[in-house]
Amino acid sequence: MQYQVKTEQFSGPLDKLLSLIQEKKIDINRLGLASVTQDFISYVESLENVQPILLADFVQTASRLLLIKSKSLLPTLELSTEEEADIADLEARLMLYQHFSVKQGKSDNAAAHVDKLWQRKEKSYSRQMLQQLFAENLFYPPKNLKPEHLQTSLRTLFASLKDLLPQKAEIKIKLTSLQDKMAELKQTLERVATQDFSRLSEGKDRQEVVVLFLAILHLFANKLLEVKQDQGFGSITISKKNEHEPSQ
Amino acid sequence: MSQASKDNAGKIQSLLFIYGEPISKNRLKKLLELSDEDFDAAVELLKTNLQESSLALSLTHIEDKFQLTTKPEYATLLQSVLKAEMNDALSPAALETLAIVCYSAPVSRAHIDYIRGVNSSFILKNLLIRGLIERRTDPANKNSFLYKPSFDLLKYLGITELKELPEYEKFFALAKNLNEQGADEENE
Amino acid sequence: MSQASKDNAGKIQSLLFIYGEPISKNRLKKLLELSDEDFDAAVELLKTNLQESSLALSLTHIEDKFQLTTKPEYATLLQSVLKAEMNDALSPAALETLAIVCYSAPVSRAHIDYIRGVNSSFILKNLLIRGLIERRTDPANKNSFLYKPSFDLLKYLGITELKELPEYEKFFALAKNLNEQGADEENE
Repeated sequence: MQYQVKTEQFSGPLDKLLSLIQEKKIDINRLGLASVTQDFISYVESLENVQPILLADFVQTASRLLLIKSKSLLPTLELSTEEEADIADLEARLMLYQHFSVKQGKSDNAAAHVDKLWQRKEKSYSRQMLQQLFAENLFYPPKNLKPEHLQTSLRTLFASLKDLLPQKAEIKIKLTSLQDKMAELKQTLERVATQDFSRLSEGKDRQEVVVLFLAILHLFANKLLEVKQDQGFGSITISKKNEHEPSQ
Repeated sequence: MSQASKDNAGKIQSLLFIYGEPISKNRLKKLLELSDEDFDAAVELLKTNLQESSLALSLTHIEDKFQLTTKPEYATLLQSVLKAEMNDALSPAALETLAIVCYSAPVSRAHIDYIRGVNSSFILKNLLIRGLIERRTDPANKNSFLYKPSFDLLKYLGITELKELPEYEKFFALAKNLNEQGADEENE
Repeated sequence: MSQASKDNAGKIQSLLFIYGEPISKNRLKKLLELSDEDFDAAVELLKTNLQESSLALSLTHIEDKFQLTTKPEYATLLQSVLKAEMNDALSPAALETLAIVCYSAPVSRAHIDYIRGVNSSFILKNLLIRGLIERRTDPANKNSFLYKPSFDLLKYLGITELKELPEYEKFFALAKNLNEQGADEENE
C-alpha cells in the first residue's frame, strides 16, 4: 500500500496505528497491537522528509509496540514498571482517540457527529453588526487615542511573533535515520557475519538503540538477516542470511 | 390558523431578520412564491404572534414595505446602549487590528488574519462602524476588500499622512514581509 | 414567571437584535443593571419563549456569550436569498480537531495534542483564521490558551449550544477524564 506522506503530514502515530487496526478488523488490545507491529514499523521506515519531531513520535510508538510484540513472543519476558505503564498508556490513548478519529467509521463517534451536522447544511444565520447604523457616516474615536498607542501595540505583537520563530528554528532532534542504520548494519554484517545485539548497542543512547532495533527487525522481516535469542533476556545474535536465498 | 400560514410567517420573519432594511411586499411574495392571499394571511399571523408574545420585536409596515423592528418602548434603552458602545475604549485586540491597518494599509483581511493568527472579521466590522477605518474592493480580487485608516482617524491622531506614524517604515516592512516568512511555515 | 423576568427578557432580546453580534453576559448585566439571578431567569425565559413561539429565531450561546440567530430550518431559504457560499469542506485533520474542541471546550492545545497524539498547532491556527474556533488565555496558566468553538461554527452546525451535540455528555466525560492522566505530559 502506498502512503502519501504529504497529505498525512499532520496525522500522527495514533492515527496510523488506528488505521492498521481497522484494516485488520481487530480489537484494541495487546494482542491486536502485537499483530500490527510489523506493519507499523514498515510504515515508519517508509517515512521520508518528515519533521524530526514527528518522526520521534513515531519511533517512540514503534518502540512501545516492539515491547508488546516481544512480550507476546516471549511470555516469560518481564517488563519493568515503566514499560508496563508505557504500554497501558498507549492502549488507553488509542481507546480514547478512536472516539474522536475521523477514520473510526462508526456512527457513534464524535467526529462523525460533527461531520453529519456540518454536511446537513442546516445553518443558522445572524444579523450584521448594528445593521441599521451601517449606512451612515459616523465617527466615534476612542478617547485619547495617540499614534504611540498604535506603535506600542504593534511592538508587542511583533515581539511575540519573534519569540515564536527562533524557537522553531532551534528545534533539532538528534535522530539516527533508519535507512542509515540499516546500511550500517548490513556493512557490519559484511565484515563479521555474526553479531551480538548488546555489542552493537553498546555505548549508544536510547533513541539510537531503538532505531537499531527497528533496523534489525526490518531486515529480519525482509529476510536479509537472521535473529536468534535462546532465552528471555538472553543475548540476541544477528547473522547474515545466505545471499543466494531469494529475498522478498 | 393553517400550518401553511405558520410556515410562511416564519419564513417572512427570518428574511426580515437577516435583511434589516424594509422589504416590499412584491419582493417578499416573489422570494417565497406566495399568492396575495397567502401572503396577507401570513403577515397577519406574524403580526399577531409578535404582539402576543412577550418578545421585543414587531412588524413595521409603511406603505407596501415591511421591516422587523424592536417595539417602541425599547428606544431609549437602545440609544443609551449604542452611545456607550461607541464611546468605549478599544479592546487590546481592536487596537492591535487598528494598528495593523494603519501601518500596512491598504491591507486585506486575509493578511490581517494571518499576522494576528486569528479571524478578525468582527473587529473590522466594529472599526468600520465607528468610522475609524474604511474599505474598498480589492482591484486584484473582486471578492475581497482592502482596509485603510479613515481620513477622520488621521485627523484625530494629529497626522496628515501615514508616514508620520512613529517607526512607520520599520513596521510597514515587518508587516509586509511576514507573508513570505509565513509561507515557509505553512509548507513545513 | 414574573413580570420583571418578562421585561428583562424583552430588553435582552432587543439588545441582541440591534447589536447583531454576540454579547457577553457581563456586558448585558451591566447595561441592564441586572443581578446574576435576574439575568439567568430572563435568559431562561427568553429561550423558552423563542422555542415555543412559532417564530423564526433562537438564542445561541457559548460559555457566557449570547447571540440571536435564525432557526436552522430556514437555512435553504436564506442561503438562496443571501447567495451565501456553501460550507467549505473540512479536511480529516480539521474535522477531528473540531470534534475534540467541540466536545471538550474549553480545552488547551496540550490536551488536544495528547488526544490526537500529534502536534496540532498548525491545524489550530488554520481553524482560528477560518473563524471556526476561538481562543482565550487560560486563567490558570497565562502562557497557554484555551480553545472553544466560535459562534460561526455553531451557526454552521445549526445548533444553539454545545449541549445539543449528539452524545455530548458521553464524549465530554471521555475527553475530560483523561485530563488528569495527561497532565504530566502537558508541557506547552
